[in-house]
Amino acid sequence: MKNLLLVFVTASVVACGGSEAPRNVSSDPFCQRVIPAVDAWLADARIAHPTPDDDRYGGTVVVGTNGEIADGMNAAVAADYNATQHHQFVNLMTLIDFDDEYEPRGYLAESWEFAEDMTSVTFRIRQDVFWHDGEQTDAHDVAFTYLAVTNPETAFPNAAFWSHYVPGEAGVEVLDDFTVRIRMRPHSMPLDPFRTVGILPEHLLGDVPPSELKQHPFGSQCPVGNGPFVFYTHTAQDRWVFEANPAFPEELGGRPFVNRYVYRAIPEQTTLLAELLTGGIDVYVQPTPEQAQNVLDAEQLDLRRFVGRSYMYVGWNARLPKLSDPRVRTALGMGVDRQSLVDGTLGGYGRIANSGVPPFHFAFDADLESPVSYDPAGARALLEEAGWVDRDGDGVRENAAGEPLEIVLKYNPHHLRQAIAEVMQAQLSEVGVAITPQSVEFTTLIDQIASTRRDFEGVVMGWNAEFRLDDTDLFRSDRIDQPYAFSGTQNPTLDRLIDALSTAVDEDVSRALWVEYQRAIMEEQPYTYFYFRDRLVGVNRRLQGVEMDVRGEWTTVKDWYIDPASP
Amino acid sequence: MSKTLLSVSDLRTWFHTDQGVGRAVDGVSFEVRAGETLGIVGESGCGKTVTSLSILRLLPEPPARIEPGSSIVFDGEELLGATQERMRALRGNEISMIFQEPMSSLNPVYTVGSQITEALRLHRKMDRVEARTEAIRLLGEVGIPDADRRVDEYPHQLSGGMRQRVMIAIALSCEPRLLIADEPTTALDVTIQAQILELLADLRARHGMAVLLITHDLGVVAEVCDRVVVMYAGQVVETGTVDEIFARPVHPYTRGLLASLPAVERRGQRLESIPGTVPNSTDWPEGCRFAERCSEVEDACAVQQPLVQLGNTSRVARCWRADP
Amino acid sequence: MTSGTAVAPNDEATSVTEGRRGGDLSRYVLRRLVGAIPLVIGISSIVFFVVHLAPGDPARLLLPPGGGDQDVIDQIRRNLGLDQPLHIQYVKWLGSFFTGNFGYSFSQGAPVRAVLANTFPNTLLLSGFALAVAFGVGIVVGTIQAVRQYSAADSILSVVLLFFYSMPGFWLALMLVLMLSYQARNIWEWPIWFPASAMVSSDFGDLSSVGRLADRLWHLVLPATALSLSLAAGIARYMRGSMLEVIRQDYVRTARSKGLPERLVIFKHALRNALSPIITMVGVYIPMVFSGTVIIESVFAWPGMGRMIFDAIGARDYPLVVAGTFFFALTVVLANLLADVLYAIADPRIRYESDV
Amino acid sequence: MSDERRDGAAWARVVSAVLPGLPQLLRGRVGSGGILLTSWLLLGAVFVRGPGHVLAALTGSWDERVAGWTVLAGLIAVWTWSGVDVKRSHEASTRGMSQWQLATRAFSKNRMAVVGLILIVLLYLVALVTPLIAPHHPNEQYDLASMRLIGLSATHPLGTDQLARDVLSRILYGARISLSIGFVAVGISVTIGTFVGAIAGFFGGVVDSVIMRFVDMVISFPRLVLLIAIVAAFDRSFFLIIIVLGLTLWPSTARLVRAEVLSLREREFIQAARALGFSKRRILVGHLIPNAVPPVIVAATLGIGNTIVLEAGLSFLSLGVQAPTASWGSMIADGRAHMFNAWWLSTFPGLAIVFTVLAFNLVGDGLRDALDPRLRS
Repeated sequence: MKNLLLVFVTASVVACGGSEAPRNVSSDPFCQRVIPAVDAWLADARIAHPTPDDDRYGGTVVVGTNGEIADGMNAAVAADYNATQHHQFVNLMTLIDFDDEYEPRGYLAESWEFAEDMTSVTFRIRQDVFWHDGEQTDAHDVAFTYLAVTNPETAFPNAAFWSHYVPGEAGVEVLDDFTVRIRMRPHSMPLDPFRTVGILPEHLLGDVPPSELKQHPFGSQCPVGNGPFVFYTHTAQDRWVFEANPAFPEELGGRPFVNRYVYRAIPEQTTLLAELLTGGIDVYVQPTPEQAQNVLDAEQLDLRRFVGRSYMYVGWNARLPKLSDPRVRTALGMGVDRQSLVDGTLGGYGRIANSGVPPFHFAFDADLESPVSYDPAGARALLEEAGWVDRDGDGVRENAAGEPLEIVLKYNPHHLRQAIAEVMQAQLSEVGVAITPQSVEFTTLIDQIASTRRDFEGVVMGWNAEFRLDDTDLFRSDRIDQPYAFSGTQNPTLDRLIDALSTAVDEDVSRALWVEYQRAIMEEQPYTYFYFRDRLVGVNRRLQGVEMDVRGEWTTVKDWYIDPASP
Repeated sequence: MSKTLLSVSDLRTWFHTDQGVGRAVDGVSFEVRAGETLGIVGESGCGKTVTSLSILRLLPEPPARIEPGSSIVFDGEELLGATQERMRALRGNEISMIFQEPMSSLNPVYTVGSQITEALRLHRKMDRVEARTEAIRLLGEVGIPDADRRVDEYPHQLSGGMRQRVMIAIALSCEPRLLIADEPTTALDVTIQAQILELLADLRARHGMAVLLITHDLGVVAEVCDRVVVMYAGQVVETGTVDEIFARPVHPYTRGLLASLPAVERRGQRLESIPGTVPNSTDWPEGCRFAERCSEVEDACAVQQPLVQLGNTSRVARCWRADP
Repeated sequence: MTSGTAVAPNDEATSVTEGRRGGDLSRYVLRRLVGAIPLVIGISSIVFFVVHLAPGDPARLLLPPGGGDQDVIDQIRRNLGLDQPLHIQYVKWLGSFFTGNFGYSFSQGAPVRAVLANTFPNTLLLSGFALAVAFGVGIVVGTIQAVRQYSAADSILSVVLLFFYSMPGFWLALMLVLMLSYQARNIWEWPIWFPASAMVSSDFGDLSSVGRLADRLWHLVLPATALSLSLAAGIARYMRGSMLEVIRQDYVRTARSKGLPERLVIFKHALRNALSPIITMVGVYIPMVFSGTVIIESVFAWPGMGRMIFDAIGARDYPLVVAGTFFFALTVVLANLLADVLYAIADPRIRYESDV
Repeated sequence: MSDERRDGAAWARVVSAVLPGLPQLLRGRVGSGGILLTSWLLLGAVFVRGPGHVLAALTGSWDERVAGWTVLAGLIAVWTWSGVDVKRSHEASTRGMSQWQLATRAFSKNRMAVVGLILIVLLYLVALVTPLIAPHHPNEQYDLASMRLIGLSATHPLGTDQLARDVLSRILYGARISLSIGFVAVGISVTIGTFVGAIAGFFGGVVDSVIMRFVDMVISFPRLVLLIAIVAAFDRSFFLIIIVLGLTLWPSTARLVRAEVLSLREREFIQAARALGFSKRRILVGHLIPNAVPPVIVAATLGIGNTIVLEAGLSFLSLGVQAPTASWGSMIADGRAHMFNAWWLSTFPGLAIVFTVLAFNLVGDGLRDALDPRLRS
């Protein structure tokens, strides 16, 4: 029996070991057609564009994170952070990108031009970009992508992106093979979607009905991009492997330095750190604040830190009578020492948030006085004022009707969210509020808070802020029944400001409105904002040319190279 | 008189457990002569099986221990000092053994043939083919029909009697000089019992080996043995030829055993039985060990009795009333 | 005593020929397989409904935080066929099942069949290896313990194996990473250390075929150790018990009385008998190993099915969950069948009368 | 009775009055002596350290009452038991031993098992008196900025955790959670398993096949799917975890009991009961189930250990007990992020699990050897 098993195991090890490089080639007819084409083109391109004689070229770089790239390279259906980063900087190309001052500059688009009245923008497409199967990238691809993402049947996840653009055929016009015009209503930061959404190949996806795009093998089985890296293979929950694109335009930096770029999904953070420390991976995206110290302590490693886009908050269900009073919500915020959480659980790698406007945003106002600085006495006073007094001496306040101020605080299992819930419970008990933390599995939690049942009192959540901020879905009164209007507050001032902000084209006008908006939010306190967490990245020093900032970890991936002096 | 093949003297096999020392065999002496059949009789718990296992040193040590001073001499060789290797060379070769339970004495996962050839290949260095031929021959010799088919069968495919025949075939395979048969027929039907006994007697005659037959059944003894050793509570209480023992039992225990034997001439009478049970081996009574159950007990029985030779015969008995 | 060697009466007819056993075997296997169909379909169906009835909407998860409104969610539901009533979805699922299609995994963005084809072999490799190691270690240790019952070796082996058995699997796994990967390489600078994750190195493609085999085995060491250490204690315990029972059997004494060396007595006569009940434990251990893979595959980033199903449940990726559990259940059933067949081969007394 | 023996008895009684268990220990009875002596020392230390505390606890919160009464009742029980035991053991003579006495004797021969048993008794005592011995409140958060992840120190003997709570106190309180989860969940599953198995084995036929097919299905069923679905569908609570664990462990007990009942059914005493015309229920409940108890006890003892480990696994998958309540499993799971820089977070609760489960397994193995005549040497 033992022998039998051993034979089986050895046989399977050998069988797997005997193949070429570990490469999953999907049996889907689409992939069967596309992958040989890519291979052939890549072989030709390598001959046509020999690697420059420079010892910075070559080698493999491995990036480890704790998540998969959900939905892969299909920019029409995938919108999570890691996926978007790979669309922007690895496999696909966006029309524009940001320079290191966060100003737009051309990428796939050579240049662009706004109409006088800001109702359209016209892009000139580069003529030296090719899909990895040899087809040239042109204006038709841009138009196709625009049609796909604005078609409701596609169900492009970030629908708010396009709320100011004219959807469908009426919104896009191909002027010539390399010129395309897109129509819109005047609004702030109109280029922003074109920085994020990668352009897709029309010649491969043009025939796919929009509602079937999501299920198309293009996304995670055999994507064909036009960016600096060519897709090689993807093993679900394990790794994506990309190879350098030798034909990437010289003007944009040419061929990436590394031969091969590997993205690895490693769910356990301790394992990630061990891999970084033992050289199994070169880059560890988002070590925990405590692990940052290990990275700093290791001489072969370097810790990168930049302002993060995501903020953590506790959303209060203001539909409930006991949480409908802004004074109560304010007092809940005042009763918690948020700075101690930043110093403690974030190890100082973060900063207190007072609204959803991130520190890198042009309208961020660091001097704004928040009414919710830590002040237990003030919190007690505010609660008394709102009619919550401990009437029976059990340490928990009651209202006039004798209902105690008990709040169930839900969170999904994650150490930082759990910490917020536990700290709130401990600290708010000091001001007479009984918080009961309750861990709920993420999918169930989303269902409870985002469905119209709104089955929660308080919830610990995080949002990812984009460069172009738009809180319409969160706070605008008419969106109160939409999924993400968790707190359900209705505030005319906020409504007015949200409307004005989304259409304010001028930055100075916009900045003033944002300041006003941040004040209004602080007053309304639909959320108790906690903090913006810094993004931390552990990088092996053998890897050079790594620049990371709020644009993302992968911003300069094509410029990374392995130090020729390293062993 | 033929020469002595096996001589056991003052054999003491004790079990050292937490509950105390069990003196299962406590000073047993007897001898087996070449070619004869010696019976050892006694109730269960009297130490006869332990005696037989002690000869081949098959008892697990610990807890069992053969105490210093004991001696087992086989064909002039002291077995108690022999190495394990030497013992293995003897087992199954010079001395072989068959056991009480034919149902469980054969390994259920190997064919009958392979269990026979094992000893042949080990001791007689036969090759596979020779051993198989010999195994088939042996099966025929012990009276198994269709031997060339049966040789490939598993023990569970055979009946109890057949299995005991296979055990005998295994025991015979290397032409041993001494065969120890520990209650070989107890677990079998009466009709089969007789066949097996007949077979044993016949084989002994043909191969000229000595047989040490362990049994609780005096009837069996009467049928096949030349001489008898009667054991009680770890000790020998009486020895003699079959005729002597049956004609003139000396020890009250032997008499008790005989009285419990059904006999044609006593038809209609109640069978007698010896009252009580064998005492616990950790706690032998002081004095005569049979005293508690003896119908003829007297004060003198409180003192330990030595074995006494009866007249100038080879008979011995352990009772003070045995008149020399 | 005249003709004692006369042929014994054939007092019991118990012989069953080999030919009939062979025929029995295939019929038995067939009957078991047919019997397993409702079991496996039943399990999958229950899983189908359980997962569907659990709260949560997969469509919502496909939206990024901050964006999206109800229309988009509804559209995603339509695109994925989640808007249909449950019984229709069930019938569709059954249909796709019988065509071997298994549907589309929306959390992995690939057909379920492709996802399973990529992950299931990895899980089989890991669990097969771990089982082999666990049974190897367990059988050897259990035998030693039984032969030396109540000795110091018996106690020490018990405590050592139980120590690992008592460690929560993920903690043991992380400790292995910490000790045999990080500490061994960076702190103690041992010549041998093991990678903390993955199935192959990133330069796997450049290795020779011997190098590739070595690389795979090198990556197998930690996860297989973590998985098997916790199983070995149980197997050793059963093996010890089974062996203790067997070495008290008469046929072991018979073997000794033949003059066989102790080595043969234990490893030929006793071991084979003691092994039979251990073989049937394969059936018990395979579900345990599969449960273990959920945790072990997460810690070691092993791209297998245990971790995949766990994530799929979180994502309410119904087709993947159901198909995944179907294959797990099927493997368990087949393993049980295999165990029974092996048992029957190991022990000639077993005939295929009832499904034991 | 000889003088020497009488002197011995008097001496033993004096010693027993001061240090119950010591006389037994000196006479080589490691099991009862060890349990009595260590319990006496533990509870005595708790009492001596703060008699006022103990007495105050008697009227305190529910938790404290349990702790206080455990100390007092425990001390009295240990003292009396030891006294009575010493007296009786000097009077008693060897009589015939029942099956249970034989088993007890076989068990106490197994030193490892006895050590395991002492450990388990101590663990349960510690869990009961935790409010009197924990140096801090388990959920008390000290200053987050300066007091978190502090290593071993005098005020925090096992350090502090990521929210500046005392690890030792959390381990002590966690013992209550982990031990009760193990105990109650196994209790549930053993009860269900015993009845299902007994019914299947006793009635046989269609009943048996239907039940056993169902058991087969539950065993082949991916337990995790069920766990996650249940945990997702209901609000997380201590009782939910217990029920979930209890409901998933019963099938193996059912198989065990069925096999046992099947073999018992054919035994003489059951046949006799049948012949006497006892009702089926009476045979099942009065004769079959009690005789199937020994293997079930072994399985239950081993099961408690398994359940504690399983709970830890659930915690790793974020399906464990609700924070801030500490269980050993959740402490390791929460502490694993700090393995590289605060080793004490996961190591100490981990060792607590290892030693507890080890103890249960040693006792289980000891019981198995003691209760199964086939394994006794």
